[in-house]
Amino acid sequence: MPPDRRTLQVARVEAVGAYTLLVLRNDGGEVGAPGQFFMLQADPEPHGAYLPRALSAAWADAGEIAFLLDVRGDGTAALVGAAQVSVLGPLGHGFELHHGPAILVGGGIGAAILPWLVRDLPGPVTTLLGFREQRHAVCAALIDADATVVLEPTYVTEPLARLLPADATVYACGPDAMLQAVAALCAEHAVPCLLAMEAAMACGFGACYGCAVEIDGEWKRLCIEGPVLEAGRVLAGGHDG
Amino acid sequence: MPPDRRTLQVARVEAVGAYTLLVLRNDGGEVGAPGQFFMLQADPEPHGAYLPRALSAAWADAGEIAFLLDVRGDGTAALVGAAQVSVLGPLGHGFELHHGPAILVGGGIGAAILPWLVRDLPGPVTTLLGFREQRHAVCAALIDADATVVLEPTYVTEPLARLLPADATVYACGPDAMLQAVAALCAEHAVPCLLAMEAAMACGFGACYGCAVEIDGEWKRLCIEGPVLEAGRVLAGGHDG
Amino acid sequence: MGSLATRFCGVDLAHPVLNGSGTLDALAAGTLGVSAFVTKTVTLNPRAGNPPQRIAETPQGMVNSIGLANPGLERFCDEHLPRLADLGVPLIVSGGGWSREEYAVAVRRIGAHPAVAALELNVSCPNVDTGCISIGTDPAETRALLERCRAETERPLLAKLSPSVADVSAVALAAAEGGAAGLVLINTVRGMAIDRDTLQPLLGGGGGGLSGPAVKPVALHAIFHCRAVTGLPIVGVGGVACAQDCLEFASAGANVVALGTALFRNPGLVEEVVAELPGLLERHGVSTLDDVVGRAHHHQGKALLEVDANHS
Amino acid sequence: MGSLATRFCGVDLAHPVLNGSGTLDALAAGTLGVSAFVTKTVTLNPRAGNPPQRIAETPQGMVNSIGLANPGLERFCDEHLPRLADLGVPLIVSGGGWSREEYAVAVRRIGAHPAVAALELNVSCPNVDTGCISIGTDPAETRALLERCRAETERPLLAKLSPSVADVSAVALAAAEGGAAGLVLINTVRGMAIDRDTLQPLLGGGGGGLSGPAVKPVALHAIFHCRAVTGLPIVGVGGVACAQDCLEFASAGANVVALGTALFRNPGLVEEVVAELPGLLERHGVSTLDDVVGRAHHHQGKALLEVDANHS
Ligand SMILES: Cc1cc2nc3c(=O)[nH]c(=O)nc-3n(C[C@H](O)[C@H](O)[C@H](O)COP(=O)(O)OP(=O)(O)OC[C@H]3O[C@@H](n4cnc5c(N)ncnc54)[C@H](O)[C@@H]3O)c2cc1C
Ligand SMILES: Cc1cc2nc3c(=O)[nH]c(=O)nc-3n(C[C@H](O)[C@H](O)[C@H](O)COP(=O)(O)OP(=O)(O)OC[C@H]3O[C@@H](n4cnc5c(N)ncnc54)[C@H](O)[C@@H]3O)c2cc1C
Ligand SMILES: Cc1cc2nc3c(=O)[nH]c(=O)nc-3n(C[C@H](O)[C@H](O)[C@H](O)COP(=O)(O)O)c2cc1C
Ligand SMILES: Cc1cc2nc3c(=O)[nH]c(=O)nc-3n(C[C@H](O)[C@H](O)[C@H](O)COP(=O)(O)O)c2cc1C
Ligand code: FES
Ligand code: FES
Repeated sequence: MPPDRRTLQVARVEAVGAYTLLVLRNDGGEVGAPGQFFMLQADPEPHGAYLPRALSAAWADAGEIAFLLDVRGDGTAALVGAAQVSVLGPLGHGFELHHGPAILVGGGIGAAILPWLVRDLPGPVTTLLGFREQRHAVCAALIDADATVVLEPTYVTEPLARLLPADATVYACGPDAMLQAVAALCAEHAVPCLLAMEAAMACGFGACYGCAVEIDGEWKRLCIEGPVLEAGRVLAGGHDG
Repeated sequence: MPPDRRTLQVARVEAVGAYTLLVLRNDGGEVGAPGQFFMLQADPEPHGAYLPRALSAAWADAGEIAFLLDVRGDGTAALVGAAQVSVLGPLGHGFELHHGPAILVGGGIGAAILPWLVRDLPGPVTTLLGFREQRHAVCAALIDADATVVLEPTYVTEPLARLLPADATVYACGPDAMLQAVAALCAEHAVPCLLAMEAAMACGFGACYGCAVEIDGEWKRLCIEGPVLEAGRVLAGGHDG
Repeated sequence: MGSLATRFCGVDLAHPVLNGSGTLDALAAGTLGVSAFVTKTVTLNPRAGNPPQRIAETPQGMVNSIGLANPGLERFCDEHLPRLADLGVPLIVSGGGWSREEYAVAVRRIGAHPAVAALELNVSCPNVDTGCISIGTDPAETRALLERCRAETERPLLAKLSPSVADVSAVALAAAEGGAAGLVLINTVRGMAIDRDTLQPLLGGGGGGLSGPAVKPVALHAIFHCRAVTGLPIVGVGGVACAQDCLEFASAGANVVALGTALFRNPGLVEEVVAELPGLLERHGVSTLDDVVGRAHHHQGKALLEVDANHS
Repeated sequence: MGSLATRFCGVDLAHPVLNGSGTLDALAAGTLGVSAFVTKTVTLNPRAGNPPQRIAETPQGMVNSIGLANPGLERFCDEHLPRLADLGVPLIVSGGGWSREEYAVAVRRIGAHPAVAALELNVSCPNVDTGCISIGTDPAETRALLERCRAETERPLLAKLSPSVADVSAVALAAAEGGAAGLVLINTVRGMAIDRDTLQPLLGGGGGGLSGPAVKPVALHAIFHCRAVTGLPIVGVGGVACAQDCLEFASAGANVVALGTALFRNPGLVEEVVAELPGLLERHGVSTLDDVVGRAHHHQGKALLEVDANHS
């Protein structure tokens, strides 16, 4: 029940357009399933980043665990500069992989979570990706060579709206506003929809109650209930926090 | 009047027995005189060492500044692991170099300050060094090939007592108890004596009032009055703090 | 090598490392090796807690505005307590409230449960409007609260105090007079975080409580003074991050310590500290943490304590 | 690009970055570029200060027990003030004392000197036995002190407050009622350090005051609440370490900021911050720091402020 924590060596760090790929050598440790996440901290402890950072694996197996990072602040900067990283996880609930066709929707760094999903989904996959600029879209190649990619001011909900209704499950990850829009579209067409959400997290294993999100009409811990949730559980209320 | 602060590259780091030599490439910047000190901090800021560390130069010229370190805690550990170091100084008052013969007395890492003094003193030099164990004594070679070296349980005041009285100036650096003993011996024989002292320092340039030492019978700032002081200024009171 | 087993307010503990209230959900993550499990603060009525964002990182610490999210007394006793009773370690249940009567109801109900070893009265949460902390800033209120709750249970009552008062030792003394068996020091320090992009308050609750290594000096100060003034046994909490910290807290006056924020970074820390303690105690020439407790008070006769006591 | 020039309590400043009292000796090191120089606290009689060790490093901060070492009013006015008058920047002289009358004597004497732009009343030093901080923990005493001192000078009086009280905004309000022209927030937070080897109190004074980035959230909280309650102009101090911090402090309610502990690490920091500010302000879409002052109070109408005000 206590989450597993281990120190892994950094195998390689690569720029992927505006994002950075961080690949850790796995020691055969458990990796969980697509959509689960890990709490990462550079080791030795970096200056200026007291808490670990929540990151979903881009893909993972016994040999390596990969993360696609948007390096914004001290924590992620320390991670991509580290020789080894302390890793807690896998944590939370990942995607339930439905049989039949899948529509993947990724917005910005939310796309980080999709390569593993593409690899593991049993049925045919259609991938829709939206990015701010071309340099962010470079990572599309890691996900699906046939992906439909749109750039702002076009939103990824446009190609999605054209595909719906569909006999498919929608798997989405991206900024909150995008997820709400995707969930609303899917609800309208009664298409099953799973959302991978984000919240500020201190622990990742249910200890701090920091990651509250309105789920089933109440503030609940995203790290315990999610980060992947059926859209219906979060769409209802629409929190005003 | 404001102290000079610059970032210097680490030229080399070498083990010298139990101590570590840290040599910085100087950019031709001011280095001051033997006995002056610098406030050093690894750059980027290390985790676990918020304040810079006070260190006296072992030697310094336009090309390099060298420090001999007793790596005890996080600050010195970060310094010997850094690629570059932020350096504030030279600070404080160094040794006034008297003409005529000199007796140098160093205890433990206090010996760090002596190589530069040996190089710059105009007259003949006799060097007495005391260390805990042989591995600490290795640094004697950096100071004076002809130094008299004693190890505990022998104290360096023993060879000093045999030399006194003498027509010489005594320059001493080491733990407080040793300095007090040296000062007492010199006072007894009316031999001029300069002590390089230590105190916990936050700033090194008179801002914090943290480095209080009883000087002239009052708590005064060691970084402003010293760190090198005439023994008479500190012997008198004997503070009870 | 000595033993880590100890006794705190009549409760036998396998070792001196607990968790801070609200920093571990043992039902979600297990006990992580703590010698006694301290629950998140329970209030009479369920509380949703504050809106997000609830946490902010700060230099060597964090500010939280969780807002005492909890299922309320009823559901806690019916659903959580039976499962907590199966954890296999003594339970310390933390209670909070908005009036003496609310605390009293909770203490009676919780104290009656056979699995509960002790109760902690949280009079120090900075994340709720009135209640809790307004009691804990007033010595007279604190004394009255302890007296009222003492009447409701045989179990030892611990008072958890806030350092964000002018003189925490006065509040501690009042708690002692009211019948507290021990103290828990400290709760978080009042703080706030500003969003670096919008320059708006970052936390949904506006303000919050600061925890982590940043507050360690504040905790040591509170423990030292409350120990000096009350002599009560103390759970030391506030920035503890390693075995060395345990010794420093013990020397200041803590009999046992609790890990809080440090667990968020490393849930294995309890086990690491417990493994490291015996060797560290040996290096300090003692065999148990008890040998160190209060050592900072016995300096040069009593001179230092007196110097310092004047400062508050 | 906008201008950094501003006006604080009637004093014209070239930019909004000052030093904290007791964290810079301009006679030893120059002004380091501050727009106004704040002196170390002066007391009626000379004070030797506390015995060493006086400083201890802590996680992202330090604890000091300097103990208001200063030459006393007489020597300060005779020897220091004339030299400080030559620095070329407005002077803010900090005064402390053990009674209203002591403060009043100092204020009269110091306020009469033409080079003095404003006076800061330190009612918040944790490193002296009584006096100072015991006044500053009591709103009524604080009000009376300000009233008494207002009678002695035409110069603006600033009240420097301690965050180590249950409700700093109540003390701030009392200072405002007594005639304070502005506030200086915060002084150090009460803390303590234990020697890791001997496990004895590390500081000669026993306890001390915590400063540095560790206390930044505490400063933001105090500034936000005192601003909300008093509306007085504020010098924000407590862990400021970069230009971004200045914006966050301004948004919480500080009109200007002071660098303290951060100067110990980097005496060039004032100049660095002043150089960085214009660009940072531009990135936030404003041209002066004044444009940001109090922004955190104007969130979603007034909702957030009200939520938070309830917390104190
Ligand atoms: C389940 C989950 C999965 C995620 N997966 C990924 C992923 O695969 N790839 C990825 O790049 N990111 C991912 N994220 C987001 C990632 O955790 C954050 O981007 C990361 O924490 C940013 O760290 P940083 O050090 O770069 O930035 P920082 O912004 O320096 O660090 C974030 C910290 O700062 C605080 N903070 C955030 N915004 C502000 C603000 N405006 N003002 C003040 N403080 C602030 C936060 O509370 C947090 O403690 C995921 C998040 C979650 C919850
Ligand atoms: C003028 C001067 C010149 C010096 N020259 C040299 C030199 O040439 N070579 C050299 O090796 N050293 C020298 N020193 C000593 C050097 O500054 C200290 O040894 C150094 O600060 C130790 O740093 P550290 O990070 O290794 O150890 P740490 O002990 O981790 O760092 C010291 C810090 O810890 C605090 N501290 C110290 N002891 C304790 C304790 N028991 N418990 C808790 N906190 C504690 C101090 O306040 C300080 O902030 C000099 C000191 C001065 C004042
Ligand atoms: C996220 C979080 C939630 C907390 N919840 C509670 C609580 O419900 N009741 C309580 O008494 N203390 C609570 N605390 C305070 C901790 O128990 C502890 O006293 C404080 O965090 C200081 O210790 P630390 O620095 O080790 O975290 C909480 C602290 C944090 C960080
Ligand atoms: C070494 C030291 C000495 C100080 N002396 C004084 C003083 O004499 N008077 C005063 O009002 N504040 C004094 N302070 C408090 C600072 O002015 C400032 O309020 C506090 O340190 C918080 O700011 P900082 O975190 O930026 O240092 C002192 C602080 C330090 C660290
Ligand atoms: S991140 Fe701590 S409870 Fe979810
Ligand atoms: S070290 Fe700061 S005054 Fe001397």
